[in-house]
Amino acid sequence: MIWQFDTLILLLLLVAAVVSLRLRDLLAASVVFGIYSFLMCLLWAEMAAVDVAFTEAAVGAGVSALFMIATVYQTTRKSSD
Amino acid sequence: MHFLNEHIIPFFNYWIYVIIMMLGLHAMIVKRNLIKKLIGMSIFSTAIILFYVSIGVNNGGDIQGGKPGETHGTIPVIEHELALEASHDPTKIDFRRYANPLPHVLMLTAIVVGVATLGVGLAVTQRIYRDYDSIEEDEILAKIAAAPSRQTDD
Amino acid sequence: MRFLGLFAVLVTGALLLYGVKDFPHYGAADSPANEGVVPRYYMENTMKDARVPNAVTTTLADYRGYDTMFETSVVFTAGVAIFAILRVFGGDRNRHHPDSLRIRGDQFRIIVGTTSRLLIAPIQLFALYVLAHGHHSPGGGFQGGVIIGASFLLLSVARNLGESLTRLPEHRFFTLGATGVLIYAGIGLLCLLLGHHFLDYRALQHVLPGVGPEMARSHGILGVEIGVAITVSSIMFAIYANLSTRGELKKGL
Amino acid sequence: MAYRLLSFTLLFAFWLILSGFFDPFHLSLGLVSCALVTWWSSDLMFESTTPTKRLVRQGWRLAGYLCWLLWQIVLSNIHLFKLSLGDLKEVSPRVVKFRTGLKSDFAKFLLANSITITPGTITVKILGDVFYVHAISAEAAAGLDGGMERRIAAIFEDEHPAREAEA
Repeated sequence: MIWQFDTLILLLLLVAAVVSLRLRDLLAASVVFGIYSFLMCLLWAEMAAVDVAFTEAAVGAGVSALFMIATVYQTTRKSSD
Repeated sequence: MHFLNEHIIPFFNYWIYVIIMMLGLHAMIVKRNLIKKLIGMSIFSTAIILFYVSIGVNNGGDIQGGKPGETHGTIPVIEHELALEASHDPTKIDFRRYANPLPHVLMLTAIVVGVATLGVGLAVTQRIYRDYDSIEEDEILAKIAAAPSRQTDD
Repeated sequence: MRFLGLFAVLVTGALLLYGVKDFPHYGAADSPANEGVVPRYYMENTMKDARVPNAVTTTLADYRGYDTMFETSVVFTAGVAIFAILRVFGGDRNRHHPDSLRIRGDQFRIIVGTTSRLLIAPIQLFALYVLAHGHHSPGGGFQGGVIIGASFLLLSVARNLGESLTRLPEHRFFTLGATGVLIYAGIGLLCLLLGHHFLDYRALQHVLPGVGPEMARSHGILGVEIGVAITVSSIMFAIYANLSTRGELKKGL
Repeated sequence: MAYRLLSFTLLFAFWLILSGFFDPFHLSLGLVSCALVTWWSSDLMFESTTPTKRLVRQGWRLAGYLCWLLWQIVLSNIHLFKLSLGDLKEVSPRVVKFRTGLKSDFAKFLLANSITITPGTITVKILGDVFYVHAISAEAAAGLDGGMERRIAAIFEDEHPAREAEA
């Protein structure tokens, strides 16, 4: 375990989660959520869970962010909180 | 300081997982926007998946000749040279050199099911927007209160 | 409500953090989860039982085949649920887009469109590679299926939804989704008919010529993963197609 | 048919590079996979209807062009390196607008990506025949004098460069 690397990614993960929940622009929130998923994928690769990291890279960072963007496009972009 | 050394620093990872999970749960309960609630749900579920995967991490203990925490269990794929021998003699494999494959399997399927669940949630959101023209919880509740008959039509 | 929610979250978090102090240290090799007999068996016997070096694949499709079978049907059910919730036939009554998101002109068609057009085939081949080499390297049915689905998603984002719908039409979504689950369950049932337990792929040595029980398990795993990939890829595209058009399947993003 | 064969061959080469297993089982899996991908999306790889012979000739010239492009990238890297170490007054970002004579989408795509991959210049957008290119300095902008376009036009026989700088 490279704990410095681990800690850095964990802190960035916290920042990404907070930013994605605080943003009032839902499109930006979806994109930041994609960043959050990508950081998660890095963390799993670092934990030797390569299969999980691979799945998350395909699903979390790619597909689920796209699903959210599609929904934001079809509904509204503004959020009250 | 003693408390910090004893209870927080060794469990630093777990503290962050719990904090991320709390963020997600808080968003699910408090946020009024439905898409924000779904982002909260995804953050909540990935925090739990992260916790599970971290349980499978294996530092190898003393086996590789280093102190715990200095070495790293490798990915759960058996090396090519070892594989042929291991197909006849399973004891050739030292299972502590590898990360635990079981949490990986369970969480791998959980991720794919999670995105399917997220899709269903987003579909419900779009359906609500089609009927009520809003994805804010309080506005929807106000509209339902103003016109009770809307619940039954369509 | 806000205060109550915060209070509930803080109480839950405090309880969990209180429980954290009893956990094994991060990465401890002698933690109950890593010391147990189950990971040991999976790791040591994956080569002997199925000739698959990747223990995750063996565990996913063989040792814990039931789990994966029902996860696949959960994905299929999610696709059906989205169809039931969102799909409309004929136009939507009050359709309007927020102006801030409307894409004007097609100045990105040449660069983005051409690049993704050239990339689709390699992406799909990579997905099939991931699927076929799940035994030896990270990968397998879920990853391969999601990447095939993502290649259709890329085509519908970069060009338009209609183009990918001509390649994978709507009436195929659920045919393919059900086919994948049926391949999985069918292989299990075949084992049952050949006199073994459900999903005990050793039975396949009676139908596959010239393979021993170990290779029969290996091929059984591959067959099951193909089923998973078919379901996951078609349902991913079905979900996107419904979400991006609000159930109309007409214009897309 | 010839297109399908060509894309099948390319895909199978890609498979061999990825796979690294050359036993009959994995090779047959590769054949099946390449056949499937060819069936699904080979029409996306080659959209035009150029005769195959000409296509091979174009591919050959394209390889030559890519070598030239690599050399250009080295040159502009050196330029950018000097720029970043030298006087900052020489950095003068600007958007250059020019009209291209290239007709097909693929040629325009090649030109746009060649401009982007060369350090110092980025294709911002293409509107019809008009390219909007962001350049970091006067020299980088001067590099967009049409040499690249002429070479691309030379790859494809039915293309003609014609340009008039506008601003």
